[in-house]
Amino acid sequence: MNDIKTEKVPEVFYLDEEIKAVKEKGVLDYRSKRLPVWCPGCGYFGIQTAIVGAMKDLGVKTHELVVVSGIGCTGRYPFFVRGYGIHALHGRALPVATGAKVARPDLTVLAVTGDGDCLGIGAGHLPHAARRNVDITCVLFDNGIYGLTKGQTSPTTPAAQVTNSHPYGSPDRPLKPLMTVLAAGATFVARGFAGRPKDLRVIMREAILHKGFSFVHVLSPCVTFDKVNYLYPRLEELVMPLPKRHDYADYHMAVERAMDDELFLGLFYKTEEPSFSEKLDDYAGRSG
Amino acid sequence: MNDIKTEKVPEVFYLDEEIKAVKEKGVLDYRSKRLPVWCPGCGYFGIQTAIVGAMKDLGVKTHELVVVSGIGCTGRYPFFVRGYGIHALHGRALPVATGAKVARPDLTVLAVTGDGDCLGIGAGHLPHAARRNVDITCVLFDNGIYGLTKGQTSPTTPAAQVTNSHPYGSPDRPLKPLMTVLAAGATFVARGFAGRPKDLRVIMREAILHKGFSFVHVLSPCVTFDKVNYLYPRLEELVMPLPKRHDYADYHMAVERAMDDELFLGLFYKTEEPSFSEKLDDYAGRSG
Amino acid sequence: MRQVDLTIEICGSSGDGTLAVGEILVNTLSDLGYRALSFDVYPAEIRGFGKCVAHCRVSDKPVYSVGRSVDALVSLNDPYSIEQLATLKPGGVVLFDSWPLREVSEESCVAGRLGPGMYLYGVPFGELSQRSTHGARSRNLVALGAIAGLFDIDAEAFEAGLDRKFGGKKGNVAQTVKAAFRAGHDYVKEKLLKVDPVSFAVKEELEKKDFQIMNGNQAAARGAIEAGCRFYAGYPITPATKIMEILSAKLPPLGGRVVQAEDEISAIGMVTGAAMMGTRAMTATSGPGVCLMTEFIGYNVMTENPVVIVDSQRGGPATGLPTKTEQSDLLLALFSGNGDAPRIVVAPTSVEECHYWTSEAFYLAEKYQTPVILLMDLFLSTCKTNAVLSELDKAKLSANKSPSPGEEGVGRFKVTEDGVSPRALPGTPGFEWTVSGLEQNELDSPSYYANVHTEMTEKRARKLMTALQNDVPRPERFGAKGKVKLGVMGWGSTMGAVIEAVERANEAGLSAAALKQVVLNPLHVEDIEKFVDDCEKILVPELNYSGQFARWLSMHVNKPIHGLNMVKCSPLTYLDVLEEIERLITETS
Amino acid sequence: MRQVDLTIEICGSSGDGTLAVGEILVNTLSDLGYRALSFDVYPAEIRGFGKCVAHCRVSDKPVYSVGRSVDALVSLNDPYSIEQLATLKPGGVVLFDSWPLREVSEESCVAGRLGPGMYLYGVPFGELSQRSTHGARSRNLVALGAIAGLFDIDAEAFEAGLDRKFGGKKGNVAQTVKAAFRAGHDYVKEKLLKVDPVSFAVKEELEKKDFQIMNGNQAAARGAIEAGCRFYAGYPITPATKIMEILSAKLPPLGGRVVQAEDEISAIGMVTGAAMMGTRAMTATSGPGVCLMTEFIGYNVMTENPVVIVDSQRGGPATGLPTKTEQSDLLLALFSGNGDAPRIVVAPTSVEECHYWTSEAFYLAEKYQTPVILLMDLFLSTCKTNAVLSELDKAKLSANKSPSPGEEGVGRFKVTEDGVSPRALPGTPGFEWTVSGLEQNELDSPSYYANVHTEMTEKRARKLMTALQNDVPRPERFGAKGKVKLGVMGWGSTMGAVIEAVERANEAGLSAAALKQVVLNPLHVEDIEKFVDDCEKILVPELNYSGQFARWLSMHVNKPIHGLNMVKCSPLTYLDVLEEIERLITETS
Ligand SMILES: Cc1ncc(C[n+]2csc(CCOP(=O)(O)OP(=O)(O)O)c2C)c(N)n1
Ligand SMILES: Cc1ncc(C[n+]2csc(CCOP(=O)(O)OP(=O)(O)O)c2C)c(N)n1
Ligand code: SF4
Ligand code: SF4
Ligand SMILES: [Mg+2]
Ligand SMILES: [Mg+2]
Repeated sequence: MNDIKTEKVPEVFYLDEEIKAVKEKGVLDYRSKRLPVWCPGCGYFGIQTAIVGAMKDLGVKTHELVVVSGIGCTGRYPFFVRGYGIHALHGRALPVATGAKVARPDLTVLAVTGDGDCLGIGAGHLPHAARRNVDITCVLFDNGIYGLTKGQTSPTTPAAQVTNSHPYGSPDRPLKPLMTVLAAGATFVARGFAGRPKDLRVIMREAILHKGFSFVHVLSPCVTFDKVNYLYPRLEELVMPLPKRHDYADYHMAVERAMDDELFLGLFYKTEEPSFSEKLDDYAGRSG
Repeated sequence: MNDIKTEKVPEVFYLDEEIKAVKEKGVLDYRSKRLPVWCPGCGYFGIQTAIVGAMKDLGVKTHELVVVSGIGCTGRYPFFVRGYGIHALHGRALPVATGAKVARPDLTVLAVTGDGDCLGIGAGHLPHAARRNVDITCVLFDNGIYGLTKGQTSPTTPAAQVTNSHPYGSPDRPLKPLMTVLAAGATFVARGFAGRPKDLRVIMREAILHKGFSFVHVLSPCVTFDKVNYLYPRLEELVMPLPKRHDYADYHMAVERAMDDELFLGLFYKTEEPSFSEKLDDYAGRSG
Repeated sequence: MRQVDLTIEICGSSGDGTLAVGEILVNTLSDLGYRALSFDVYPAEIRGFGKCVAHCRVSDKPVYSVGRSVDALVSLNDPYSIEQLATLKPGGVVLFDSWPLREVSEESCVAGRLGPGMYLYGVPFGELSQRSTHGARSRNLVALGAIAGLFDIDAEAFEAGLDRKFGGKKGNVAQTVKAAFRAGHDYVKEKLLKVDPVSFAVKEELEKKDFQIMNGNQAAARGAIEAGCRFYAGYPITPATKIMEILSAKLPPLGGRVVQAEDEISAIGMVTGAAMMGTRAMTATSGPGVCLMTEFIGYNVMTENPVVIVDSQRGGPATGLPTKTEQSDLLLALFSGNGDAPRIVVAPTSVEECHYWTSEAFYLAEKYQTPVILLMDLFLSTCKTNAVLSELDKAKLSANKSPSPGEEGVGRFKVTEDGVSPRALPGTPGFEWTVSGLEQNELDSPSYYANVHTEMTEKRARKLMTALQNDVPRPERFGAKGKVKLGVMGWGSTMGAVIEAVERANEAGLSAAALKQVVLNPLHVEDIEKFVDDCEKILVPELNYSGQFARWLSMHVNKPIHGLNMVKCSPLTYLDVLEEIERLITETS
Repeated sequence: MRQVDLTIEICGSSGDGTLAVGEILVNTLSDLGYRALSFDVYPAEIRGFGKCVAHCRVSDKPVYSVGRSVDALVSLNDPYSIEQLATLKPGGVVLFDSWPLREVSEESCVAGRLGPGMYLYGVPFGELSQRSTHGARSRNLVALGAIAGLFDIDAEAFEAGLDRKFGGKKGNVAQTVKAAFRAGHDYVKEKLLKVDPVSFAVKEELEKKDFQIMNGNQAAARGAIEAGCRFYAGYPITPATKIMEILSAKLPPLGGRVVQAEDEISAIGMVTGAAMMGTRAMTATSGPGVCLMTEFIGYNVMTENPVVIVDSQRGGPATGLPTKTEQSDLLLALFSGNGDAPRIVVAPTSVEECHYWTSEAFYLAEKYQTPVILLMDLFLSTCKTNAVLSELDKAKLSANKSPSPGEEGVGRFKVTEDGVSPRALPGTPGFEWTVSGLEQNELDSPSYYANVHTEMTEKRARKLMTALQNDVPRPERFGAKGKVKLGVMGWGSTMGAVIEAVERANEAGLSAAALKQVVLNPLHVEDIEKFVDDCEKILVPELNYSGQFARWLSMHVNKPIHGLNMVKCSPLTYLDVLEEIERLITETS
């Protein structure tokens, strides 16, 4: 039974031609040597592509990048990124990212988190990160399910859906993440779809550039544990861009659209307010 | 130094004439023998009067009443009520109340909680209690300050206010509790003012009657640690009843008014949905 | 002495149906009256790619631990199986696919890696699957047939089992699987010359009992249900999630309720509220979840509230090794929470005991108004065995000390001789109480007085002593009687390996004994002292680094303790312990 | 031997200015070169109503514990003071208000309750206040004057102190307070005939040092600032809140940042993130908060991240007794967190040590990449003393083991001989790492292999052994040398009482010694064993019920330990310990 005493598995490298081609474009600079362990077809690959693309667009330096995550399939993300990575505890990406950013305002800090991670166990931190306006980008990988633990109800699983933890269907009305952060006062609120990595790349770019708390809700299929809800074809039908007339400076309009059962994509809301670090600097100045 | 080895302090009874008079009206049946330890003038006395009044109006039996609280000046509330009282942990009134209600749907369960308790350390539980639509009444005693620990910033303290924990002023934008619960899908949402116990009594009555999660936000002065914000006279000026035309069945309208900086009082929102216990019963039936 | 004691491993890649073979093997052997234990190793990472091993140990007597060395290795994937060769016994058997579907390079073929004295049989699993079922997906069933044929297991019993399992499926699935099975079986019987000694044949008839094939999670869930648990709140976490999933299906029809909470704090909070109402209530989690529950554990000590908490341990610290077994939460279970917060801690040592002790936990919790922590671990949670469950005592279904009529106004924390206060349940008129995490006097008021705090602290400790006297079984001694050279004290899932090691040591003429207790707090200190006095040396083997049980024992015992501490990501085997026993006894003499 | 060792208590109701008298008394005595310690008892409930006691112990030598019996009791409120009489020494002095503002019924007048041999002086505090200040609010200052006059303390020193304190206020406040003071002083000098022996007069000149009057919270905050702590996140909780409040004011001007988090989990999470960036970071809380932090404590062990956590203990379990001191979180500090999670635990024994060891904690945390838990308690946090602070070693301000250039790609968890891995800070090109709560190999990848888990578990333990050798002071022995009848081992805030008790026992001819260590993990086990060998019996006094330090020691020591365990809601006194020393030694002989 002492079968597996010794690790000898070599580090895995991307080697095939296609990937070499990508490398030429520079985005592979933002990937670590580890091959993502996600299931083939998982939406997270699309999100990964988008984020990495945005990094490249912005020319973020890998040593000035801090990626913090919680626990879940989402949580593995920092292992696949080149940069300083913090795979924190379940639900705690935001506090750790906040501490990192306040300590080192010069670094780019990303918090990636799952629907269970962010809205379940981590639900207490989200409104506070938002209202502080900490200058981090929080990316919610929302697959409407607990992936890593193999298919239980998450806070965004639709009511009545049957999951491993609710064999008779979930009794709970799902949360609307955009409403949650808008209610708490987030200054940048957007939604993307893992199946449209190019659009998402643009959103991510804006989100990272935004000075303050930016929140990007990304719809993403879990191809392994969700066979009814966030399927690619179903999502393709459900999502739609925010109407042309949508004014992201209008808070009320943003709230209206976030309330909506339609899954709009795009920038819901954006406003400029001093970031947490700016406010703390300001106080430090006053105190000095 | 072993000065206080033995407790001999007798239990305190309400004895004076005025209170005898109240007793005749029956509401004192809902008070325990313990004299509240709140500071003279604390808004919580007004809330206490309103709750006790509502209990009387509804004829709740004291042995069928379960009052759960967290920690704080608010948290002491169960000690002053006649009924089964649970002074839980800081931030945890809602989970404990949920467990109690699911286990004993026949009892009336009240969760009383402070602004720090409910929106700070307990912030993760609030949206979930709301979206489950657990049939409990959650009363938020909001004094905009941490009372019991002697005057630190709370999640509802206005930005820039100087407190013991923020000598240079709080950097954080306050939360709007009504937005929080509306965003999460609460089915009964109202606001009262400790200075108007009669109106609050009416709200409390409705809230307790409501089948599902009812949330009552009560503005209440901390006369000891807040000398600038929630003062009686200031609140008297700031509060105003919801406009006549307000339609509590209209979710959008409720959200609009909750967003508002005006401190409207009254019933913001109410809708009928199956309560958590009803949903669980339903599933049990289906499963049987 | 056992008539049979064999360990078979089936090793393959995720798509190979490896674990299914193990399952059918155990089921069939169970039907035949064997006692079996199987433990699966599957890939630790998310996607199901990687090595799977079904490890099955089979005997005519009960089996409580995995086999240390393997008698027969069945390879569905040669590169992975080569890694497994390390634990194959000298003289062990390898059965491999001589017609694999994908080409296997010479150096990664298991056949080329055998040690001297090992027996090798090639069976064309792939080919036989193709021929018998017109497809390659039944290689695993061909292998199963080969196992039956080679090791003398009744083929009809397998076929009956396959009928039971696949009979209900549409199409002629059952026919197909049986054809594959038969192909493997017959090939072996007809084509191979058996030269190895591995055989399941028995001389004495095996006693067929009412076996229930289950793992520890299933056993615990069943114990809870039978003990009248009617409220469960939990949050998913490996390896405890299954308990919630089972109860979500089974409790509602019984009038019970299951709530998936938003986190572990909420889960234990809900359980706390439900238990305060008088409903038997439980949560199950693993180490990281227990960390989040510790404030509430202390709260339930303070409010004297009966909650049951299962901690299925996994490798730590922190998120640690979620898919590897370990016994490193003992000190957490004993000491978590601020202040002096005594609680009952129970560590079942087998699947059967997961059933019995989960049920007993509810009784103890209710009777003594205290949290009870059940320490399981990944191994116990997930290992399957054909268990013989004990009958539960119906009298224990209701154990609350209700106050007598006339006692109205008694308060919740009356100081009593046995430490247990009368406890009215909400809904009872005249007994309204208020409980709090603050220290309270007998009239429920918060109190900051030395006499009250002392009295109540004593009371909370005293009732556990009452429990010890009335309801905690005395430790059980195994192995040699009287004075011995070495005493071995184990706990939890590794106890089985300890007892077996001691028995084998005795057979080998070594003077050793073992002491077992399932309740780890409160402890029968006098019995332990007596045992320790009987032993020249003391050994405590456990799957953790810091010697947690040894540390706990050393608080009660004034003799140096030798620890055998392993954090090896796999279960303890009797041989691990036996080697240490030999070493320590040899040193002595 | 001490020239002076007096304990004075001023007792009143909340509005009486009781605690202010204590404060001025200590400040003045400090100016005069006395060493003083004051500990206030105030109402436990919310509203400020109720009994206040300012307890001041004064000597010519350093004082580390409260006085067991009181030499002089000054009553500003007779009913409350009657309760305090219980601890007045036979032959003690009572100074009461013979002209109180509210009528005091005969039976609740302190004068009527005196025991035989006590000295009673009445001074019309109320009247003198009225006369000297045209108001009654200065009764407390009249009492202060009376204290000065009766017990021979230099009145001018008081007046200088009053000038300093009130001189800045508008109006002639300083004049008024001095008038009240003078009135009390002169009344005593002129009207009273002193018959009692209580006096502060000293023969040998007192050495005036650079005293800093502060409590443990202030000292810890100062230690943190001086050690370069530049990030603090916290959540209010008695008795630790003040640390956050002090740092909120003081860190920003130094470029530091303070965040009030939404709860303790977030607080430690933020501290974790900041520390990972290389910023020295801390949080402070009490037991219930530590409970919520335990998952992160384990996480910081696993990620080898330097965080400093102050636990100012209070009565437990659960919410417990928030305003009463206790030492019952030791096992929590040592063992919280799942899995094997070793960390450094430090328990300062005095206000000075709160300063020194908080600063040292940052050094140890950074150098050994580990969480450090500082165990203070309500007593240490809130007792004021005129401390003599030690100079901190500037060299310790930077202790990170940075990787060398050329080591790029080294990973975060390189296995080294001393157990400490090179640690690049974010922002450094070429050293990008990823840390995780999962077990990781040397290349930062998650690993589930026995060799990696074992190696890393050993490494995490090994570096604490390195710390022990290089940076943990050896235990210090007090009292009789060589073999003794009784050895006393204490820890934390009660160590002062232990040492004093041992010294007094020696003076009384009893053979006793004490051993002190401030770092409770890792322990210098050999030194402890040696001490234990020197002692016939071992006594461990502590303010908890279960004997937590005794339990911890018993894991390292094979001798029975006698516990003196009190949960009495107030600090330990040397007399508590001395009595037990006497009992145990008498038993022996
Ligand atoms: C404290 C704690 N509780 C529970 C877990 C188990 N756990 C790991 S991931 C996870 C849920 C992940 O769901 P989500 O955040 O939606 O991420 P996904 O896997 O879907 O990407 C849970 C419950 C844990 N690691 N720690
Ligand atoms: C886990 C934990 N953290 C902190 C505390 C300390 N604490 C007690 S009450 C309180 C805040 C109370 O504020 P709020 O909820 O607004 O109630 P209020 O006193 O204002 O009524 C805090 C921080 C605690 N008891 N437990
Ligand atoms: S389990 Fe679901 S979320 Fe996780 S990697 Fe697989 S597809 Fe993606
Ligand atoms: S401190 Fe404030 S909230 Fe608390 S009882 Fe006093 S007035 Fe009320
Ligand atoms: Mg998810
Ligand atoms: Mg408040």
